[in-house]
Amino acid sequence: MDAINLTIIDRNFIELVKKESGENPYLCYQCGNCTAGCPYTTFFDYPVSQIMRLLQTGQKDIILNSRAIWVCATCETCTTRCPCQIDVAHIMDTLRIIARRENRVSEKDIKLFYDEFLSSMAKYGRIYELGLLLGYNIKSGHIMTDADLGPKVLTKGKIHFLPKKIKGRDKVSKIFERFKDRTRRDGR
Amino acid sequence: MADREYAYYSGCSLEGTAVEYDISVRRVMEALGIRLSEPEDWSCCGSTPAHTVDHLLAAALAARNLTIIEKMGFNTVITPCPSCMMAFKKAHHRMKEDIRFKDEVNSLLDEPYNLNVQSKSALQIIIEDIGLEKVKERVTHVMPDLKVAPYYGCILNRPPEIAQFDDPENPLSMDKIFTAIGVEVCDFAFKVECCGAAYGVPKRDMVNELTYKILSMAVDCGANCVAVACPLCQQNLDLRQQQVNIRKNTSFNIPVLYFSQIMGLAYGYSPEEMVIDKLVVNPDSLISSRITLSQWNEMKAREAEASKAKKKEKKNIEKIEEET
Amino acid sequence: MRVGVFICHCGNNIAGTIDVARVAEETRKIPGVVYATTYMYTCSEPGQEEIKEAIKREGLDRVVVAACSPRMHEMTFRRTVEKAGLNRYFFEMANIREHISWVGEDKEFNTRKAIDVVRMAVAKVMQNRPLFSSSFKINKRVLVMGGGVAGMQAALDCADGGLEVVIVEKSQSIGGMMARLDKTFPTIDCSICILGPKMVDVAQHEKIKLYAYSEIDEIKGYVGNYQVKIRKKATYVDWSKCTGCGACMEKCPSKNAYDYFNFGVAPTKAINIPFPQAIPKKAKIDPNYCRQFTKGKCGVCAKICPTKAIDYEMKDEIITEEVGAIIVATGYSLIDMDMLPEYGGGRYPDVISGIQYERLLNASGPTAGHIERPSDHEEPKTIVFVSCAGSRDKSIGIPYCSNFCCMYIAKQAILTKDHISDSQSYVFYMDIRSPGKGYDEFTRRAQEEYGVHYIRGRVSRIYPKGKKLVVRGADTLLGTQVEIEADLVVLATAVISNKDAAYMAEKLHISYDTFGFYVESHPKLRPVETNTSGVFLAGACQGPKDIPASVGQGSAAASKILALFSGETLESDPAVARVNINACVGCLKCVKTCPFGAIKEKELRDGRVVADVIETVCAGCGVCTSTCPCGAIQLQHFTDNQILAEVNALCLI
Amino acid sequence: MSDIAPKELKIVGFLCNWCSYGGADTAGVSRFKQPPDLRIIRVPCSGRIDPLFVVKALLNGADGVLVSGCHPRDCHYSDGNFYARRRLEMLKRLLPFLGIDDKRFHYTWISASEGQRWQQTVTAFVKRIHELGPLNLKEEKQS
Amino acid sequence: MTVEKLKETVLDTLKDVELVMGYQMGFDALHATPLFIRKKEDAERLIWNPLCVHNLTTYLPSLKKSRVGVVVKGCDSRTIIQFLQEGLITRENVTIIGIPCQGIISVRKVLKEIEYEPVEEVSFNSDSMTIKTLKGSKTLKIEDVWPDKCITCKYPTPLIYDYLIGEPVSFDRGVEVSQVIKELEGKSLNERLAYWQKEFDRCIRCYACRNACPLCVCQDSCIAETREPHWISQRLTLNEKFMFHMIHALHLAGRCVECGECARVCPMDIPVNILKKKINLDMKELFGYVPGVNAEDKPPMYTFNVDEVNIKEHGI
Repeated sequence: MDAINLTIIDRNFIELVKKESGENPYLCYQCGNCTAGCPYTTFFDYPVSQIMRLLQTGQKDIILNSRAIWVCATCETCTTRCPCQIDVAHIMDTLRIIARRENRVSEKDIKLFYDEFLSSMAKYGRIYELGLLLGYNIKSGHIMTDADLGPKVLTKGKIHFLPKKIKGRDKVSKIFERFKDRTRRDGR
Repeated sequence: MADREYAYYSGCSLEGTAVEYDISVRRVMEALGIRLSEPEDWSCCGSTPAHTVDHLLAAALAARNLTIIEKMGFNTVITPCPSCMMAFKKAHHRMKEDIRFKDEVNSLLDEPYNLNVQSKSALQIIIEDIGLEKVKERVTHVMPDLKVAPYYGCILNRPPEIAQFDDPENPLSMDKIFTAIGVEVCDFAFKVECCGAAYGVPKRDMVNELTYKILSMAVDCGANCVAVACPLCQQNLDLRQQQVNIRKNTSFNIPVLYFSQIMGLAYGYSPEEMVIDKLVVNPDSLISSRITLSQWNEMKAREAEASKAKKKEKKNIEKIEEET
Repeated sequence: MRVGVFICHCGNNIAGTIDVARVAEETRKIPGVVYATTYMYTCSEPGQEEIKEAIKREGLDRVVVAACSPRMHEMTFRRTVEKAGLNRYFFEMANIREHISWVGEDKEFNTRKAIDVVRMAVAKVMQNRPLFSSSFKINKRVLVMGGGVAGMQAALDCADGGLEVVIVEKSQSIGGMMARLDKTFPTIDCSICILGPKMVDVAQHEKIKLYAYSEIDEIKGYVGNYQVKIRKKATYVDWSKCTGCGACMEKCPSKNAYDYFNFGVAPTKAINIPFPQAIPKKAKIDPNYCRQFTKGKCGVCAKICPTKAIDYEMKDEIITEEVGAIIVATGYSLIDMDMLPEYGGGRYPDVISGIQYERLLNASGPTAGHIERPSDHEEPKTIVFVSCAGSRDKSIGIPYCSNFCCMYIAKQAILTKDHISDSQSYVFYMDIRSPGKGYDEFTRRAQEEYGVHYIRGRVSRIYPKGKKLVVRGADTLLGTQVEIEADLVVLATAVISNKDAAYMAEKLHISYDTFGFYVESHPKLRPVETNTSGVFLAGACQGPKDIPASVGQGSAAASKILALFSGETLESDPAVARVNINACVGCLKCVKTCPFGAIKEKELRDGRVVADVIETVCAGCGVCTSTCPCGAIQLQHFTDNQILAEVNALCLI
Repeated sequence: MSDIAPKELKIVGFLCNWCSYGGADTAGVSRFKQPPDLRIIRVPCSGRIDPLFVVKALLNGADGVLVSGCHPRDCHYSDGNFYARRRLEMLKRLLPFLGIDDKRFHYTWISASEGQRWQQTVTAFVKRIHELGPLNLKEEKQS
Repeated sequence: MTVEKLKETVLDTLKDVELVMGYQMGFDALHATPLFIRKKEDAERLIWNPLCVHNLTTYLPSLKKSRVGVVVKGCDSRTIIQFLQEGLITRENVTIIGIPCQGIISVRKVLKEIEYEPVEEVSFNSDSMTIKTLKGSKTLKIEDVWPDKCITCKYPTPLIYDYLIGEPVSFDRGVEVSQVIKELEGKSLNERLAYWQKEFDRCIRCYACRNACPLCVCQDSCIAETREPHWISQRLTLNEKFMFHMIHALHLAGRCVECGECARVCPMDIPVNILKKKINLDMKELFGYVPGVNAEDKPPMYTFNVDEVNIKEHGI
């Protein structure tokens, strides 16, 4: 890693995270408990405690480009065990939202899966599992994802071939639309 | 005859991959005198994906359902899927803590949510509202071969401030239920370890690594099956068990049942009624030894008799020895 | 009336955010004020000289100092004005530092507030009356609560200084926590070897009276004259007969009693003597386990006892002692391991606390000094120490540092290597806190000479895997998760106040903080005094502290009492309630509400009944004054008129 | 006087010497910033506070009155705050009947170590009084 | 007849005491006035009817050391109990002659009904009274001219007595909170403040309320008039009057037995009793305490519970 220049600390970024998450990253005293308990530490490029430290020093680019914030599954282990009572998982959540807003996505597959999930939701009101999987496979280019599971799932009749469309799906899509309007209005 | 009535939000998974969870929960609740009322035209809770977009959007998607339930006149909704439950609880919690956030969420909705609905897991309802006494009363069958590793998953009881139920590190609600229905529970250390959740699709390898650890621990602690309360956990442990075997060169063959299926079997429902056949790893060998409670009691009585007789005999021998 | 006002700059502390010159200027406009000035450091010697001179030069008869809190310097300035010939109560302080300059950011607002506060003080001082204290005789005996190392030191110092001392110890033997320790850091001195002689001194000192296995039931009175009710709890053994031979303990059939002294590392007998060096070395029955009590039959100890000391019918006994001062040295407790469910203490037998490990190391402990796992009695090879197990953890309400764990962990790790040469110890730590003399060198030795592996990071989970315990933590220096398969895990459990700390504080009328630790009079300058005169603190009841700090406080508290008792009498505080017999209608509502029973009914010569205050008993709370409907009983220095003057000075402008 | 700064309101604080006055000192020593409106009157014990002092202050022009003593069971004089609690609660319930918003009168318990709690209490109370605005019970001086 | 029985009892009592207090006719047919019986013949003037409104126990504390007898209604007997709670009288020194009461009249209400005409004659039937004036006569139901205290009365029969003249009666209209309080509580804060300011502004500081109050023990030492301590000045400003009434009300907190004498004697018709009644409602709610009912009770302001179940901490 290059030397990080700490002469100027990106206060704006820290304040933004503070505001959007409602959490104070300066409560963290770097004990490392979050890293110790996190089931995903091995898959992270930066362990959680380092994300917290990077946040304390306002390292916006490193954080938003990190894979860690996408790999986090919000399992809440860090939040539950943090001795400083920081909702670490919520901070990770917030960082992911900011990264998405700034179009910085280091884990394209995860984001794509989330996007497919939400578009399924916006479209039908509920999740159409088969459609979600197929859509993901096509768009990600990983055509064979979970193809091995196909027979199992299909023979067991666990998955529907057609989406369940709810009556109020326009109401659900309206929530998405209003949200988009609001975002546009706020100039994000 | 229903003692109580609750709203019941099954969620998308329970309509698809976890249909056996849905059916078994409904049947068990019925057996316990609980009537369930499904909100009309419910929509997806938003789950984790919505949380990656915006807190507001996530809360709104969840709150739409809470509004529907609120209008039905219920103040409690049973939410078997922990992901849906947490989406509801978080939306409710944040709206309650921050009135401005509440207003913003409601501005995205057709009809406002007024914070009158508590979402609870089926486990919480069973422990808090029904009580273990009743859980025990209803038992008709015993499964002496079952050794269960109770796996709660990561978000059923966490974070504790929001979950407001059971212990976040060593939850015991499932343990207590199993003990009450006469099923042996193993001391399972990975009760709350994360299974990889929704990453099954985009990050299969990662999930396989995590489930490998959980399955290993289950086998190590002497369990012959895993009990779960979450559709994602079930999928990752059961459906993907073969993937783990291939990746880690293991030969796990450990059935993963919903806790409600185990309860149903103890309540005398047939394996078909509990939709056991939807499970990928077949548990038949474990549940085929199921006997009725009266048979079990007879058996126990006979055993007690035998051991008493043995003791008596031993005493007699001692006596004779002493005399001689 | 000629009031002089002295406004202190306190360097920049006050003048930095208050325009003191303007305060003086505005003050001069207040009727009655004839002189107002500012001074850099009013509490300094020249500052006090300036006040004395101004009193003479300007003919002042009342003085107001606007400076820091009266809790800081009221006494200083009272003495100053007294030296200049004024009654010490013709003085008031306006707190413009703690309540204004340090908490307000806007200089304009602060200045206005300071002017108001000075005006209130002037209004009050103009209502002040001269008060004179009287002297009363004192009882020069000392009560020491707690027979740990701090209490013992305090008792010995008082007794060596010629005072009679009464020690009340809750448990069966004195010695406290230190008696349980194996060795002490950083010298590796044997703990009981250095404590033992002190314990013997306490037992043998002719001026010290020891009540072991006793508690304080009630404390009444005031400095110089306390009446203390002591409950000698039933031990079911007549200690005047018991020789401490231990025969009863040997023969007792009830073998599963909880061993409080050893923190439950192993069970003990229902009748026992906690450790070989116990003082007094007397047996006690635990009725929760004794078969005579639980089953109604046994009597083995009564049969075996050569001196016939066993008495199953024994009852608690209440004894009253009169003392003049009290030293509180009640020590500390440790959290239960089940407060940390992720570590599994209490669930997994091989996860133990630091104090339990201390007993495993100790030759007089249940394993005779052999380190073994509680689960299978095997010798552990891989030992993990977890520091801050509960300490510095806001999530469980313990945000503070427990002070000495870093050091005892280093000591225990070193001793582990001495006991088991092929062992490997690991220490998870967040920071190594070793500021004492020779302390840091000691923790370095653990790493450099004894090969103890220090890992910077917290432990997240401990879970069993076969016979081992997996300790999963982080090495934040590496930025990774780490796992250690341990044979034994030792948690440095957090230090907390005693369960009954708040209850005792209420009896003593002293303050305690959010965590139940007793609050000293001033954190820097009055570390062993409390706000209740006559009550002093020593040791960890005031906050976690190690042995030398506790001993130091014990001696300090003793020296405070020796100074307090240097004369035969003490001066009473004249700020007590006084009855205006002309106004008193004899309704005696004050008698009903006085918390101290300091008011009695008195019949005047004309047959009228009025209230009468016993001055030495009155503590000066003023509950009577706010009870009295006709304002006939007035707490001096806080009379209705004095408080009304302040209210009016603030509001009616 | 400064015209730019908003005018502070008149808030009287009655604090017991042993706990709350010490708590306010602790807040000062710790530099916990507080709004400037409060003026403190030191009394030995909350039990010394006659509810009539509060009434007097309000009638004389105070916009709010804050009373603070030792926590129940922690009174330096053992029982003073128990009496205070009854008297002040009685007053708190009477004020609205007289037409004075009881939000203008707050009584609480703060110990000498609770500097932060003192800061929070003062800040919140002053904010509340500002929300309520001046009380204006004081009469113009009559000749 | 009650009066005859009363006279008999009074004469009997007079053998043991220096003085018995009862009622006699006053300056006109609508007013009764206290009668101090020291001699046998004084007893001839004794009357008993709904005009006997005064609370004669007011005199008892000043006669603490003398042996006296006193005629009491149910409400008056509560004052005696309160005195006993507070140790203001000695029970052995007082002979209590109780009379069950069916309600008294409010002279003020009657005068209003007869439009303040001079009264020539008053006669009573079982539940009504007939008043003859120059303009003719008018019959009123006594219930309709009850003072407030009779409407909320729960204790028509004396709670403590040595002799009881007549049979015990009981009535309870089930009214806990008087109408004035209910109305005031329905108003906004500003309206309430305006109400009290208007009422208190009429006060002329004659102190009749205080002097009539049996529980105002201070009398000459009352802090409304002292300089030591100097709570209020003698100026006739609204706030000084307001403050006086606050002193009066707060000094009676948890002590007022609601005999209504303060309001009855007020020449300006200020409802001074209402504040104390309101405090009593709180005392009942907070401490379950009703003044003047049980001699063993402790007035709530002179005692405490370590844990006050009904006092919740207030947040800001």
